[in-house]
Amino acid sequence: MSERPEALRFQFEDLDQQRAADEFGMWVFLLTEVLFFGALFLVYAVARWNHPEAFIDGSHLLNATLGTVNTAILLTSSLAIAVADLAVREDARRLARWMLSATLLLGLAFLAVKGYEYLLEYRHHRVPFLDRPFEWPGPDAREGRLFFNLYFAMTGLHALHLVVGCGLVCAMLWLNERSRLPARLTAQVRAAGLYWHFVDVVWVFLFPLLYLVR
Amino acid sequence: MRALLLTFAALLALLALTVWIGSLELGRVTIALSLGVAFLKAALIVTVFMHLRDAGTMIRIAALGGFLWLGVLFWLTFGDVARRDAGADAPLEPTLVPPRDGKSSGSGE
Amino acid sequence: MADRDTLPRPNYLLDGGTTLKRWLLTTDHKRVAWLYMVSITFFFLLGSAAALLMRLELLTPEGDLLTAEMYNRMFSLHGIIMVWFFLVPAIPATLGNFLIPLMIGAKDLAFPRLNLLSWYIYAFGAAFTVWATVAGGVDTGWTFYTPLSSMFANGNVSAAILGVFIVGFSSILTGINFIVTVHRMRAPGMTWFRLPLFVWANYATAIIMVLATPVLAITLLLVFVERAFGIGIFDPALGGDPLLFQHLFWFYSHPAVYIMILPGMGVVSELVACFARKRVFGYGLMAGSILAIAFLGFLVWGHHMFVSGQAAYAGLMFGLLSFLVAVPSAIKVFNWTATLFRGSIVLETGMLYALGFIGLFTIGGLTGLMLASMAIDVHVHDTYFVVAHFHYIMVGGMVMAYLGGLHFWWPKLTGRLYNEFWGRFSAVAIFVGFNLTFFPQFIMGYQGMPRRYHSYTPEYEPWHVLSSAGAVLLAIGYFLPLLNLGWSMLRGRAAGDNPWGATGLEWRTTSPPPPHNFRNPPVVQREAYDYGSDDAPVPDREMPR
Amino acid sequence: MLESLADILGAVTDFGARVDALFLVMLAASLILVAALVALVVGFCVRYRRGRGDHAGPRLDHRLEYGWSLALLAVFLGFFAWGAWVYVDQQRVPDGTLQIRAVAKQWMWKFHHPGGQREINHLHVPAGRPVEIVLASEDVIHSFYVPAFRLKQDAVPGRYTRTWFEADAPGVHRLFCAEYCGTQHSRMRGTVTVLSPDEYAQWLAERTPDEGLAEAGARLYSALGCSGCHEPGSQVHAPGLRDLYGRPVALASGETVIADEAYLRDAILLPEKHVVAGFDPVMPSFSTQIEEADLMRLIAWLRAESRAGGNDGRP
Ligand code: HEA
Ligand code: HEA
Ligand code: HEC
Ligand code: CUA
Ligand SMILES: [Cu+2]
Repeated sequence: MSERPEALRFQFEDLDQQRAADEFGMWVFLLTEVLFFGALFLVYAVARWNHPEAFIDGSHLLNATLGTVNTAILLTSSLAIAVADLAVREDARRLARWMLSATLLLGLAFLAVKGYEYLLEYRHHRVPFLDRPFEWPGPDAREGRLFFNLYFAMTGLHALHLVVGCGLVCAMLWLNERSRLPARLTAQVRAAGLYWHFVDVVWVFLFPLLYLVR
Repeated sequence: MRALLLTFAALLALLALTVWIGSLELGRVTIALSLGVAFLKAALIVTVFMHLRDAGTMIRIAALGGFLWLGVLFWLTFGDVARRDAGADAPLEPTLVPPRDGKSSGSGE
Repeated sequence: MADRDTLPRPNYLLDGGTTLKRWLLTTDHKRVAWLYMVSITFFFLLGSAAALLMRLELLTPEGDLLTAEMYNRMFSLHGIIMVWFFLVPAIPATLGNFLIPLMIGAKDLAFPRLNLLSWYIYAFGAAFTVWATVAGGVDTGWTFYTPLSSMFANGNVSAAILGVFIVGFSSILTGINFIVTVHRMRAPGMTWFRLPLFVWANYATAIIMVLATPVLAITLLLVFVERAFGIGIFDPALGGDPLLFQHLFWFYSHPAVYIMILPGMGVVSELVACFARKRVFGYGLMAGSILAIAFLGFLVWGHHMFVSGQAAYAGLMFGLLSFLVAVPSAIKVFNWTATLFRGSIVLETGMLYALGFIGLFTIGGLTGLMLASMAIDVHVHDTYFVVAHFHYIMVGGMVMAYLGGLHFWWPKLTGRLYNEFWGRFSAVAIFVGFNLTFFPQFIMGYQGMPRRYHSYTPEYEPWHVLSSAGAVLLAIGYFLPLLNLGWSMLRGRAAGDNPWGATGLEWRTTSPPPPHNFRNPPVVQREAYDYGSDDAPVPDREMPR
Repeated sequence: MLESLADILGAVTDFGARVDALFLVMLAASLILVAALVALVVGFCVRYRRGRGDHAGPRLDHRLEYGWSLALLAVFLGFFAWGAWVYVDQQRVPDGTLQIRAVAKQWMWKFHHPGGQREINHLHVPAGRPVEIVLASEDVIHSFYVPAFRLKQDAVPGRYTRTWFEADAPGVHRLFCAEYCGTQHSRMRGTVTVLSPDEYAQWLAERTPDEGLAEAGARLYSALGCSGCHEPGSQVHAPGLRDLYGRPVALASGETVIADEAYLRDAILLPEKHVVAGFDPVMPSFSTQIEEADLMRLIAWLRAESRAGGNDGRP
């Protein structure tokens, strides 16, 4: 193999073993993330089961257009990082740089839109946990609070993951310039990509459940 | 590269589909359909973008295992939530003197 | 071995830096195991001190020693510490960390730095929680039931929840590390069905950690935001469901009780095989039962909720599944017994602990079945019957197994031998003290003594007095191994590579092992527990009768 | 037969007797298993001690193990079925019950009889007739537990739960709160007095209004903010009131007085008059806020409370 031996950590016998271990480890980590978010979805499902009307009313109050735009942004960012992964693999560092930057920008754009939505929520008095009046057009104002609490908890946690993802992509950009160990870089970008796609998958479920199921 | 672009196109198409389904406002049916579309989208991302199609058995098990376990969590929790005594819902603010409706007066008196 | 007191070189204790800094920045799994061992011992003492205070308070029916609030803080502190900071990491993070790479013939875990990181996360989270409980106190019990924990309890609940949340990630990282290690790092020839049962047990434990802990994490996070920011999620006043919290909590915490027993079962399998000099009876079935327990363990959580107002339908399913999980447990007990049959048995310290485990685990398990028989649980739920049940399994079972394993592998950990007489003496003392402490709790539990009671009605007093007396004996018992093992580190004789004549790769390297475990990479040609063959290792010291 | 065997444990309901019977049978089965296990382990350890040299011979047959496991599974399923049968019977509330409402709150039980009679912590019910308890909670989860009935049911905020029992004979039994509910969880206890049907009718008829007053007093106690200072765990250092009535109180002035109605009245309206030893005189006067009737209610509650749960050991 042409890889430099420095890329091999002491506990492994060869690079194949190392690569397999790294990738498997990343997937097991994502498995824990699936359960982490999954339980949150269960909380949503139970609340919705108990109060279907309030949740339908609630989803009407969200801005589905912004949500759709955001979904498109995130899907595009996923494409960008997938291309970056390919580029790094072929050692096309310039393309990789462009694609990683695109990913980062799209991620930030998503966060900006999300922030704008939060601002709208705030202006319309739909942030139940702040010390200001909560306004709800329908009959079930209490359950409405529950809906918005869940909305903020779920999207907030997702946004937090996205922030971490952006940090990772920044790190990848830096490594892409500096790294002298292509084998290592490929593995790192692969791992960052897996994480990014996972965060995307979470949103793919969040979006219809919060904005669309009316 | 082609695979990536095709997948991306499919994802956008599915996004359009799900928005359209949502706009129909079909109640329960919407949930089922939207979730179906979401699973399709997730499957595309996972198999193509995340390279699950080239991955080994253990990685596939890890990827599916999470969903399987969530299935267990949902199944057994709803075994309770969906089957609770329907009459058990109390007014949200239990009053000091619970309402004296038909249920509460002693049927034996 | 030239001198009977010098240890072979190089070894991981002396080579690789002996300064505190080198220990705190180590990535050697054997040293990380020590970091964990020291910290869990500290937490065990802290949790025990709380238990001792509780037992003193319960000597009399009136609440005279502690105020009600103090008492409630004590059992919360006790439960939180004992479960998350002591028993969950007890065997996996210490013996497991040390032994898994050795047993499968690897140089280290797959991710050594991650391993050190999980210790730091653990230490930070645990210290944070202890700070929270000292500054302000937590009086929710270890179960954090809402809405008590989210809206009513006073004190530093948010911080404690955050601390447990943090420690959860340490568990998750350890789990990931073990899973990948067992899959990817096995030495040539070490096939799945040649793995020692201890590795199987820790592998299954790791799977549970990875699948269950995230659910606890998110659940605690939700309680935290509800309490700290008023983002009501379980709040009944908003139409939230307090029972949903219980489902999520027990979805973690029942599997977690298997996190707290499977590694012990693994230890006992090793000890019984070695000290009976026989291959474990029904190896395949033993490995299978471990996996079956891990899997079925995920399906029974609702047996903690039989009187909570959960639907009867769900209760029936959970009850039935709870009985199913008992079958693989019973198979294990049976197979340990069958391993003894026609063995060549010595009652070394480790073996005494192992036998104690078998008996006490069986009692705890059978009373678990009574609890799972729904009608009985209606009566004894939240009484001392439950308290006795889980102490039989967790203290009588897992702590015994931990101590047994610690004695068994002590020569490997330190290269030295402890005093055998005091070893056995303390095993017996702990066994007696344990039963005196917890058996009376079954009786008063069935008579209706509720748990988490600071003061109680006088008819239960005699049983409480017995129980408190036992706790004092138990306290003395627990100090003996501490002294004996501590003494051996200073004065013990050098142990030699394989003092018990055990099979297993860990005994094929020196005691203590060199930094990267093996001088020559091992190649495995035999199945585990190959005690029957002619060239099986023999004890290199005289065994007592 | 089994039920009469169970009598030694003293359950006083049919459900309780069935629980005891199941328990005793499982206990016997467990004892047999444990005895067998101990016999085998000890026996093997003695017989096959190292150095005795008789450990050669054929191994155990694995078919034995499968047979044994299946047999055990069958026994386990039998126990499950038995327990589930008793449990399901108990879940089904029969027709024609006497329905009593119980409202749990930190840290007391309030019972409402169908005729409007109310009581706190001490429940009176007739024997020989199914009594249904409908449970609600005002704050956290509590649990209604009567050991002599082998009966327990959580009270969950935001919904009703229900349970029922039919007591065989008159008697007084303990009532506990079994779900941990905060600081005074262990004090949230009382009694269930089973009366003969005649006595019960009489008891209903001669209910003094005292308890009704106390009930309202309890509400005032939190509504007026007394609980904010006087409950254990509050930020203010103020004396506990729950077992105050009738006790001697040491005052800052050095005197000792008995906490009777007059003293309590003064303490509430003119707190500076008698300051309790060891406390700062920070309690505000309530003379402008409390009407006479409410004062009566408060004092009635203080009295009821001291009689009820306060004193250890006396049911
Ligand atoms: C390590 C910890 C551990 C383990 C392993 C178990 C194991 C089991 N537990 Fe336990 N349990 C706890 C820890 C544990 N538990 C804790 C901490 C609580 C309280 C939590 C709280 O509320 O704070 C609890 C509470 C608890 C409850 C709820 C009680 C209540 O609150 O009302 C129930 C109810 O079903 C239960 C059941 C069981 C069962 C069926 C098993 C089974 O897995 C047991 C299976 C084992 C056997 C059945 C023994 C097999 C042996 C034989 C059959 C003998 C064979 C004989 C020969 C060979 C001769 N447990
Ligand atoms: C690993 C788990 C574990 C362990 C080892 C123990 C060990 C012990 N436990 Fe614990 N216990 C739990 C887990 C555990 N417990 C849990 C989960 C709960 C439920 C909590 C809840 O309800 O939320 C509980 C609850 C619980 C209760 C019920 C409280 C109540 O409901 O009101 C009691 C009462 O007797 C008790 C007693 C004991 C005793 C006597 C020991 C003994 O084994 C301890 C004996 C040892 C000693 C006494 C050593 C003394 C040491 C010192 C004095 C050290 C000095 C100090 C320093 C040097 C720092 N425990
Ligand atoms: C701001 C806090 C505060 C509030 C509110 C308050 N108290 Fe007090 N109370 C105290 C303090 C402090 C004392 C002890 C000093 C004293 O005797 O004045 C006390 C003493 C008492 C005593 C005498 C106690 C004894 O042990 O002899 C009674 C009775 C009493 N309060 C009743 C009430 C009632 C009834 C209310 C509500 C209507 C109330 N208090 C509201 C702080 C308060
Ligand atoms: Cu109410 Cu405990
Ligand atoms: Cu359990």
